[in-house]
Amino acid sequence: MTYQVQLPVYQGPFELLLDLIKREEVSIWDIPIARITDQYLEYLSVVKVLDLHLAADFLVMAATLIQLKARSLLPRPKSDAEEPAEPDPREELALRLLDYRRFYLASLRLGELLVEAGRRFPREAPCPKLQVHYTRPVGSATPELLCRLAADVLAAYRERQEVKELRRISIDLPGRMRAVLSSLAKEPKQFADLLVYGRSRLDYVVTLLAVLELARKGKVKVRQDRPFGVIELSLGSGDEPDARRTEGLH
Amino acid sequence: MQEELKACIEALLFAAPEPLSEKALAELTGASPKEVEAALRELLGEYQERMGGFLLYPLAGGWQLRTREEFAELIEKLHRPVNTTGLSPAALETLAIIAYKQPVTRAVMERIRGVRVDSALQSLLERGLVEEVGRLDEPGRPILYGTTTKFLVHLGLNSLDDLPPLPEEEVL
Amino acid sequence: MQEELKACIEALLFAAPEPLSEKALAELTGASPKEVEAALRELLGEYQERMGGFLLYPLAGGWQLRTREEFAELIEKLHRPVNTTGLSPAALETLAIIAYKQPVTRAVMERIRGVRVDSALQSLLERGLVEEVGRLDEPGRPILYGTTTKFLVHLGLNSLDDLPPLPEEEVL
Repeated sequence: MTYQVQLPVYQGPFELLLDLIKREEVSIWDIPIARITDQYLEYLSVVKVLDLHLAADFLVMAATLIQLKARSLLPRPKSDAEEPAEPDPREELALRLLDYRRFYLASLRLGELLVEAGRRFPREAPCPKLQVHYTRPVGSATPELLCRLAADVLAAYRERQEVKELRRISIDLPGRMRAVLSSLAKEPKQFADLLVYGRSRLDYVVTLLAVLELARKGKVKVRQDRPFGVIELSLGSGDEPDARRTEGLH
Repeated sequence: MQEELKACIEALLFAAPEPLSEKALAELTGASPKEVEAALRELLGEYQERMGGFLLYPLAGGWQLRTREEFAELIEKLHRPVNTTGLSPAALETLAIIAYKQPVTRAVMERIRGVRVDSALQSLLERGLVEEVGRLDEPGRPILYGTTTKFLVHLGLNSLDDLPPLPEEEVL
Repeated sequence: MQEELKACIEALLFAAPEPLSEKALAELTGASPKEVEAALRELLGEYQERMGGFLLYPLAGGWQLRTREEFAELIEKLHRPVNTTGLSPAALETLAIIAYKQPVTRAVMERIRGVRVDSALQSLLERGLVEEVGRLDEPGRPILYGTTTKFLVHLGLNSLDDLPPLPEEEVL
């Protein structure tokens, strides 16, 4: 048996977050991360986001929130007075939310203006003999300028084609496994650190698969203290990773 | 009431792309044909009296607002603006692609530029710098575009052979 | 003379497909900017007084004759495609960012909205509300977008300065 629930539609993760914060009646500067994260994930689990791109964008925010939540649950390391305080990620999130909200509000006003102005109609009868004569139709353009533009545009096109090719190659698991090992060889990391913001979902998936495969082979140790907690990664006691060997050669 | 109906009719005549019949005006305003006729007659008289920029003319079984004949030359000037504005960056890029890859379809231009070229192409067509030169023998028979004589004239070129050559590697 | 100039200006405004600036009106009629301004002021007053079907509105740095708002529903009956201005909330949000931060790259829009803007941007480009205005001098030379004159006209604005002020970054 399923319940039909009327869910509001959000244009993006920020709109959803702002709505949750408003409903909780809390300050944007003091977001109860744990509670808001749970509600955010709950919304995502109930609603089916059909647009795959949009779904990915919602998930990226979910990952950020989970990271924040984990951080808020962990005991804070004693801060060394000497060390400069690292930027509070909660504050950064609040700033981005506020910035988004300004444009969100402005967009509502622009929508009203469009409707208001749309109520006044210009004449639409086609004017007889409507033939525009441009005295200088190309402006100050020269053949040389056109040549340069064509060369630039075609070069950019060629690069895009090449990038497409590269992408296809870069999604190889062994390559990503080597990259993960060489990254961990420097120092242990959190799983989230391996995910570069803005990359494709496929990229995230490949990273996840690489970590799982390495864990299976015992080359990487994975630790998570609690559900949704931070996933800590470090080099395993298994085979010596390639990355180290090559580093040793230098 | 009569004033209100006159304003309604004037708004409709003003906005309509074609002459409107009395029947259509009656339907749109909900007034009776008699009322519409009376309102139109009053409007005709008013426009004659004030001698503004336009008058009401009977046309194709309907009525249309049109500028007075005396202003024909003035309005022609309007459509012949001394337009010295250059092309937008988007239009210039599109023109460059057409110049070097003609005859070329819109799809190819969009693939190369990575964005739609509708408005850029439109502005080039309006300026008479490019034109349709045929159709590709493919499903959908897409239009092929090429540059015009006007293009050559305005760029000071004798023929397309006088275009500066592209660097080697960009000759796809 | 003044009456004749008023009629000329009315004819031009009536026939022009877009708002006309006072400068353009002066050039077209051969009158001085002062005379044009005075004639426009008189026309404005006359239209207000007679309360016909249309009024004179300042738009995009010029002037345009448009039907009075009260007749919107009536004229919608006339135009078969009822509403073509319905932008999606996503497109409106993107439009707001472009309007207030122009010239602006797609990356900045996506950073502020937290989502991809491809389809929203595409629909704004197709409607001619925004356009490419150049490229940023950075790796990849990303395209910069800005609003068009059509944007001003469709929002009933005289210039970008007339945009409602962007809300302050106040605390929720």
